Amino acid sequence: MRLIDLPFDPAREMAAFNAAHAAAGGIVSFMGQVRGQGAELLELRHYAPLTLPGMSALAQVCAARWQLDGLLMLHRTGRLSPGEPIVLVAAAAAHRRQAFAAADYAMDHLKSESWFWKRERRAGQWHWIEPRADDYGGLARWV
Amino acid sequence: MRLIDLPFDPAREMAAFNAAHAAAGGIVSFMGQVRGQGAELLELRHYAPLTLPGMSALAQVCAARWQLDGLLMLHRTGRLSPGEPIVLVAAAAAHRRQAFAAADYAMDHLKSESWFWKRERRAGQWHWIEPRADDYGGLARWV
Amino acid sequence: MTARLIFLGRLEDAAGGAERDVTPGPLEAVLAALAPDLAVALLGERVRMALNGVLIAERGGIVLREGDELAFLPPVSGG
Amino acid sequence: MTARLIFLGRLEDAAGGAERDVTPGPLEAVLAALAPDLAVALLGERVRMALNGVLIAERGGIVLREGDELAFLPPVSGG
Repeated sequence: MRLIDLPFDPAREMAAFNAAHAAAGGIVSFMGQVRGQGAELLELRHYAPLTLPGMSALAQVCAARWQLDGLLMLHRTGRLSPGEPIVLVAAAAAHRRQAFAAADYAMDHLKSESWFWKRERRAGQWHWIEPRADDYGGLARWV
Repeated sequence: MRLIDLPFDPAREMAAFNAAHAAAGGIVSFMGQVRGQGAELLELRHYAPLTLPGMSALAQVCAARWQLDGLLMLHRTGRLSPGEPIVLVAAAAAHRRQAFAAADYAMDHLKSESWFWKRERRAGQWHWIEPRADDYGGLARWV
Repeated sequence: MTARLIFLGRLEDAAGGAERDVTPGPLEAVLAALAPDLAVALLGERVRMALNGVLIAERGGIVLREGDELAFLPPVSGG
Repeated sequence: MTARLIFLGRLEDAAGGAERDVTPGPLEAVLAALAPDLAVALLGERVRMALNGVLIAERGGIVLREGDELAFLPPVSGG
């Protein structure tokens, strides 16, 4: 579980995670990256006193809810260009269903409950991005 | 969509897939590998006249059912040692929910509808592996 | 003049090999020429058949011609 | 003798900066000393607060002491 303020290579992170969990039956990963759509830059701001404890709490919930061999959560902060990876979540488990559910759950909660604020620069102007309705819709699936 | 009879490197495959889909919002992957559990070797047999058309049909269903930027299905055949990757499925999509669903669906159907038979060698003896009940359970979710 | 039977999965053990050449003709006649245990295993409820790479929906009326390949497919155990 | 307010997300634009030092005291007094538009934005229904890194469940009765850090958190837009 890490926050990083420099670009990362998802394939290299996954190679390390796979190597650390060679005994797991299956590994599910999600990698989210900056979509182009006209924005020049995306900035991810966070509030450090809440962000890391929040991600730790989420990891603990995942570990308690599913039988996992390992869980990786990696989130970028700072300024990102289109195509750069923002987030990488990976779950290793003996059973495929558990790995899928844990990765899906972790992403739903990272998206809507973690302490990140995004703004994007279009034509030289910064605009804050409001949460989307379907971020909340995802959470309702887990109640 | 490929069947390969030699070991593959999932991280390298994912690096190539990620690079080919830099404009997708998210990429979900599942990697399944041989669990140890006392077996020395796993052998995956298939019937070529059915296997590849079956995987093609599954890929077409996924492409029709979800809005995907790309779909990767890679399946090993032949003899594998514990820890070796068996299967890699990856789905790239603008929307995370679509990528998760397509990868999950592809794995459920690869596991239970594709034409692979597995046997494992324990203490020098080969044993065929029967399908598990929960492989069928997975399919019921998609009806 | 031969046709070929293909045995997948555990049926390979029952047949003592992955394939066997047989004399063409109606499927009933082909099966009757095999060991009874093997014929019973091939006709198991969950065993499907593919004729020249095409899955068969109905078991009745199959006649093997010269060069035909009939595969017997037990339930798969997947990836 | 100062306490610090932290403005996240779009509240940073409303405040004209990411943080501001204020005179300690009851939250009502601290807010009253700000521009009215900013005070209204900070008290928005969906804005949460964290005092020294701990989320606050109730808004009533907050008194800022010297060295305290009070963060205003609008809805997040996630990863």
